[in-house]
Amino acid sequence: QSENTLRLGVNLELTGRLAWYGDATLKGIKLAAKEVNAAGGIRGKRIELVVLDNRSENAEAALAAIRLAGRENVKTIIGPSTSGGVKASLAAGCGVPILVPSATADDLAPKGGADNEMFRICYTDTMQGKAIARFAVKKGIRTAAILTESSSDYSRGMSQVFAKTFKALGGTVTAQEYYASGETDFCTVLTKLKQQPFDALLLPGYYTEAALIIRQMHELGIKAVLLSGDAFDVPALDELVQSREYLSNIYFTDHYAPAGKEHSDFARSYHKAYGEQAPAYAALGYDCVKLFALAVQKTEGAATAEIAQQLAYTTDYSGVTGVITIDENHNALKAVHIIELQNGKRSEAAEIEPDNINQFTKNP
Amino acid sequence: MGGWAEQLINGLAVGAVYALIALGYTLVFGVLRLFNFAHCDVMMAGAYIGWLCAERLRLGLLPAAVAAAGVCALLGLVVERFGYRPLYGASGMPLMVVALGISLLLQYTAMLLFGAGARVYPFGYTGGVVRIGSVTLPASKLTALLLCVALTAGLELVLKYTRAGRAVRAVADDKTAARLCGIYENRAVSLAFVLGSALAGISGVVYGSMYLVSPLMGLTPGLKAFAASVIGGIGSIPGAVLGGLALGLAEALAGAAFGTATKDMVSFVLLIAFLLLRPGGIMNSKSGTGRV
Amino acid sequence: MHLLSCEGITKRYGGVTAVDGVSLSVEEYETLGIIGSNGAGKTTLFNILTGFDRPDSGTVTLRLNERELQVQGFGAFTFAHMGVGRTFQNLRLFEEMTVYENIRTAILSMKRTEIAAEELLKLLGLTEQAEMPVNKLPYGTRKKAELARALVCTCGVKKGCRLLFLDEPAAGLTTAEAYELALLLLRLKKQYGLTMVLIEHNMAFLEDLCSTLCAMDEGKIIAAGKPQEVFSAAVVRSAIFGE
Amino acid sequence: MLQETTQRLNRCRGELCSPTVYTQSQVIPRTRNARPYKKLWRADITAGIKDAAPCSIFSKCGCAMHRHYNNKGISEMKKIRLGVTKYILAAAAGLLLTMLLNRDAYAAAILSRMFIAAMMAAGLDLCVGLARQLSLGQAAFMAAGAYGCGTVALVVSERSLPGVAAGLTVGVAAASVTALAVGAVVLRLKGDYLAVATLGLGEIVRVVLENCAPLGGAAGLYHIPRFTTPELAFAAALLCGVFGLWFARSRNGVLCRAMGQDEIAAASIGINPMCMKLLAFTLGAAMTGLAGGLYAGLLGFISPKDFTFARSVDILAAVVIGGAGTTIGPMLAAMLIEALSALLQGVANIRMILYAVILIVVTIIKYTKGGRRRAPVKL
Amino acid sequence: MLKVQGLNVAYGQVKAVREVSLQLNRGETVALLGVNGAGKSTVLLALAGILKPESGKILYRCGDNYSGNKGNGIIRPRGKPHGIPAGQFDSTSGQWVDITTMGAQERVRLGIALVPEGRHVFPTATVRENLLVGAHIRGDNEVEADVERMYRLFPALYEKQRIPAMSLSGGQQQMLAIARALMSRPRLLLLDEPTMGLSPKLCEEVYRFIEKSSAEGLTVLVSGEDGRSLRQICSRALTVVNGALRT
Ligand SMILES: Nc1ncnc2c1ncn2[C@@H]1O[C@H](COP(=O)(O)OP(=O)(O)OP(=O)(O)O)[C@@H](O)[C@H]1O
Ligand SMILES: Nc1ncnc2c1ncn2[C@@H]1O[C@H](COP(=O)(O)OP(=O)(O)OP(=O)(O)O)[C@@H](O)[C@H]1O
Ligand SMILES: [Mg+2]
Ligand SMILES: [Mg+2]
Repeated sequence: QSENTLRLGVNLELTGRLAWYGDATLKGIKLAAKEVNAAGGIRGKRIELVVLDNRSENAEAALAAIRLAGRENVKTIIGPSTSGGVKASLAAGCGVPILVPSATADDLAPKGGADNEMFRICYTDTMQGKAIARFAVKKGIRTAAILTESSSDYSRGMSQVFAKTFKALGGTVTAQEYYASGETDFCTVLTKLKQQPFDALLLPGYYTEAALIIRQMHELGIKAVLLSGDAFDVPALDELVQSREYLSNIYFTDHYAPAGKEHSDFARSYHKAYGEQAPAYAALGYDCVKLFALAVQKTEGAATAEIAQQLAYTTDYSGVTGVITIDENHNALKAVHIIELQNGKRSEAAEIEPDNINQFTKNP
Repeated sequence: MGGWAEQLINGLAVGAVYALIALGYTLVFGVLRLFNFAHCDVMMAGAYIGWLCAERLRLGLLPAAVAAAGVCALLGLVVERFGYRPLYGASGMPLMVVALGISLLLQYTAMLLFGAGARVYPFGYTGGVVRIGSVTLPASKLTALLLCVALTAGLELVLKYTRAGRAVRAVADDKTAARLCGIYENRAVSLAFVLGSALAGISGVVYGSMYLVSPLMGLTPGLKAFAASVIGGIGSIPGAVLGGLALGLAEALAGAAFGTATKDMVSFVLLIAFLLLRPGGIMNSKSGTGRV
Repeated sequence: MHLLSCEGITKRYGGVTAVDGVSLSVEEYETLGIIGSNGAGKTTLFNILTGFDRPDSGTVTLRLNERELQVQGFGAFTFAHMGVGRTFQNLRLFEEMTVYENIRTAILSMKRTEIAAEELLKLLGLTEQAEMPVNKLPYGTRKKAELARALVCTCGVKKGCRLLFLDEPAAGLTTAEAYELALLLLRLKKQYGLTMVLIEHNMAFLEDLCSTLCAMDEGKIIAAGKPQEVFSAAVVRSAIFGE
Repeated sequence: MLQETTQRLNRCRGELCSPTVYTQSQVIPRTRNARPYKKLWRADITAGIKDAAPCSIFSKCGCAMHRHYNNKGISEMKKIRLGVTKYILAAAAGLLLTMLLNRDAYAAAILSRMFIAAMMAAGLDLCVGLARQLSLGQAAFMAAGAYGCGTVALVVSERSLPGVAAGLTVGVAAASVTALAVGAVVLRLKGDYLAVATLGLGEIVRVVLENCAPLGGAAGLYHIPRFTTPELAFAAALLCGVFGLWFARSRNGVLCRAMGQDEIAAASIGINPMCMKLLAFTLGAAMTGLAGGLYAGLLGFISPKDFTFARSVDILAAVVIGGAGTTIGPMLAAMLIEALSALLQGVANIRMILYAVILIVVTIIKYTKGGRRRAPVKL
Repeated sequence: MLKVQGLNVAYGQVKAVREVSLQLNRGETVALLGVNGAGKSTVLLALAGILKPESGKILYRCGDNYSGNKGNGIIRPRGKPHGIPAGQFDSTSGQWVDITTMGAQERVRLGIALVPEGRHVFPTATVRENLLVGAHIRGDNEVEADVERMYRLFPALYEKQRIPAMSLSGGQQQMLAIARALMSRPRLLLLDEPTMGLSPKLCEEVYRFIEKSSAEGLTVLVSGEDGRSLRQICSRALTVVNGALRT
């Protein structure tokens, strides 16, 4: 029986603080697997998902990765969806390709280089940090304040890159403040920030805290453009902020734009399957499975080493989340989309091609 | 600098929330000598009950709070009866472990029932913003402050000057002697739990309406309130309130002065400083100390 | 030559002055009894003399190896190593250990492994209860166990002062038992050259045992001297016997 | 009988209590006259104590003493000692068998984690079970060990034996030094207050680590060479277990236990309570630090999130369920809990609920069986 | 007033009290003597309902309420005691009630109060609060008057009324324990070594108080060392030897 199936490991945050991200990704993964299997599988083999929960804890993520590779004999592992978990899983060194749907930290893999096990299909913090900084400058923002979640790798990484790029492009960072995860009252920080005027506030953080910060900002009468990263693409954010008028002047980077061509099919089938709009995380999970299927398709016997090789060769794969090219460090070169929120409505404000991100002189 | 006045008021307002939660902590600790780690999860349950009332039943804040208080009181009763009561004979540690177990149980049951994501009370539920001079303050925080003062006074009166209150304290001191005075010690303990849990329910609604509701929402305020109750003088009702306010103030001022990265540390540094320099807390409560 | 002396000891608790400028000294080999009404400050004084409490003012001097040593700031455990053993008014035993283990622990702590715990138990008539957990023993036996443990400190020192402080040793004992205890204390004293200080409310007991008596009231020493003299002093009669 | 006693007493009085002269004053001045019985005392001391007085509690025969000590140890300890060999043999046999049977990476990781948990339980048991100093900040010592070891391992960056040894040594040292520094301050507190203070300390250490850039901040340390094998973890756990048992029997261990039961009584027999507390606290932290080092070597990646209050709670739960003060019990319980957590992986959504229920039920059953439902009346 | 038949009490395996039978009449003061470890405290604890006897029967007849020096009638206890027919509070009922299985709380409501060995005051409550807790079962409005009465009896307590009981000296705590028991206006007072740790002066006062109250109808069972003074105030003495009463 096992000859007729391809075991695909899934190592996601299904409970705990980051459960929403894991859940969304899993939905995309399941959808993709169903589609592949419905289409007759890959060379006649069906994808069999082996899903493990890592409780949003690093150590559990590592253990899950070890279990998937060492005991469940999966061909490839998808996840975890956040950087800490991925780092832990990679550190466990389990010898199976790990497809990373949404972890954006720059230095995920232990060594970098071509022989690491990590294959990332999303952009990195550097890219989105640069992109949002360039976008801000383009919009005429001169001064920015930064509010970072102190215990989040992601938040810190993005803040750093943003600050550097923004300064290089001629902007000034007027204040840098921190908050802790799980905190609920941000009046102290916000009151402090209020003392220095700024045009925009960079808030790279998870949606729970972000929603509260947005609410409290408005309650304190801070009116500034809000910039953020892909963690904002969570429908729950809109819900938690409660008020449409608070959901204005917000720009954040995202993995795909709702209007994209490729993904309209996906959006439709996702809506059919789950009765809701597909968030980017689901799309990323979906792409992971599709990429895996493609790689296996190209191999002879679906050995893990071969799959890894084929994954590394990926060029110009046009997935739901855009055109993916895996570079020599196994990172994806991808366009960064900037989404605008006005009165609770999302629209694409800009799309920045990977080539443009690193070129400081050229306009996006 | 105008910022300081604002920070001061912010601090007090946050402190009021801590104080509200700390009250229940202190009450139960006074009776059982147990740090009821499940307290903040009962609060979480209260927040969810309030949310259900507000979101699903479209009830006002007051009925929601009353419902939450009622359900939490019941929950507290059940927890006490089946979780803690079998262990009164044993030392403190098994009790503490059971408390932690109950805390986990409540958290993850909520996660199963309501999902891991956060929920929010309907917009405008707690009535907009209040302006005091140049300072803007959400009305809910003002409510918390007032509620806190009222509940403290009420609770203090009940414990000090009513027969049942004295019985509760007597049981806290010496169970056998309390029996010899005709006090049904199980009833007294249950009473303390019911009161404490009802308080937790109310604070859950206040907290939830002010911020968010989620299964793990109790963790951070729980630890802070816990620190507050120790800083104020564990076992002392006014102490819990003073401790909460002091903690809120200290956090706000330290955050404003030294950068917000230190804010979290402040509460614990304050906690340890108090323990070492004045173990009785602000109120210098004597519970647990004795003579040679 | 006095073994222990204190000078102007004062201890306040809030508004209460528990001990008020007490000076006294204890001669080597003497047995000093302290009497006083309830709340007179006897236990507080004891606590200060044995290092469990710090006085607000005043000094405690111990003669150790022919040298005078001011000890009022020392930790209680150093007193034990200097040969000061004590018992407590509200018994303080290692509740989860047996009688034997209580004594054994003291021996280990004092590093006097040549003391035979059995002999000590036999001396106090505790042999039968040796293996009983102390929390299951009746009050009197527990008192004896505590005495035995204190004796390890006192008799155990090689170069020390052999001071034994007993806080109400006869409370809760019947008359016969109290006599038994007095006898035992005398024997111990003879055998090991003990110096004893004891608080008691049982006057007959004190009369039999003490060479000196000291009466306290409201934190002050109101009379001191031979038992008969103290008993017959007018201040004592009114303050303690209520006549 | 009363008559007889009184007569004896009077006889003794006659012999012993000779009069002295007093004047009535606050200071009692002494006449410096030689007392008639002084010589007698002296003689008594020299003759009676040093030599074979009939009722002497001093026995000259040292070896008899030692034999005695060995025959009649502290009774609680007797129980443990009886079990030691048995337990260790059983544990060793069982584990070797497991290792032989299960050689895949996952089993190895789970086994290592079980041993690491066991070590931490043994460490906390010294502190909580023996010295009765409730610590809720054990995760901080684990963090100290892990970060200490991790940093060194990163520098050495080899899986060589000396590198690993150096890493673990530094980890243990870091944990011990942390415990010593912290303990000197917080161990002045008693009971619940200590628990609160250690809880606070645990949180402080975590926040400091999160904001400490050289140690990786919130991102943590990664690329640590992964040196921990089940064998190594087993050896370390065995070491901790044996050490724990040995310590509990040693002089200091006995004194620690006594101090835990009653600090004031302990001080009255010459035990320095602070010293004993620090000793137990530091030794416990050292074991936890070793476990932390192995943990770093197992995962190759550590971050402040691994050392939260929840971790401290897990260890405490193991100690309580296993029976505080027995060393072996907590170790076994910790291993069971760890194994259980792995077994429940399959039911992700109700895993924690099951875990919590098991925790509650087991604790209640353990501490109420044998009719201990009610407080034993102590009046 | 009280009949005990063949009482056996054990702590686990240890049989502390064996086949004790005794009878107390209203208004008498009986001493319970015995060497230490004889089982006096155990008997008293069993009578007060803290310890459950293994076998044997305890019968109790509510006489008139002891009413101190005021001469008031019955005080109905607050709270509904389990398992006591309402009529049995009446002085007129005069029936024997089997209280063997009753808890301590119900027995207090029936008028049996124990001053336990080793004080057991409520350490964090003030002296006054201790006294008020002692009157927990009472629903009448003479509690304040009784508090005053206790202060008159033990003036030392009056001075310390606002101080937490834990900072009282040993003897003061003993006074407080006795006073607290009296606050429930018992008809039968069980005293376990009440004079332990009391100075001779206070001993005398306590004894005189016992004498006076028993003259007013209080029944007292007091354990203790058999000093002359105890024998003087007691109408008879029972001696416990090795857990059994010596006849
Ligand atoms: N920790 C404390 N806090 C407040 N007051 C105290 C404290 N310790 C002692 N006191 C007070 O000091 C006084 C002396 O107490 P102490 O225990 O020394 O009396 P005592 O002579 O031993 O009496 P007794 O014979 O009753 O034991 C008492 O009035 C007591 O209330
Ligand atoms: N908690 C207990 N567990 C086991 N045995 C006990 C317990 N308490 C008392 N005993 C035993 O019961 C017997 C009677 O004890 P009890 O305390 O009634 O004596 P007592 O007459 O009051 O003595 P004392 O004068 O010392 O107070 C003793 O032999 C004692 O060993
Ligand atoms: Mg005293
Ligand atoms: Mg007794």
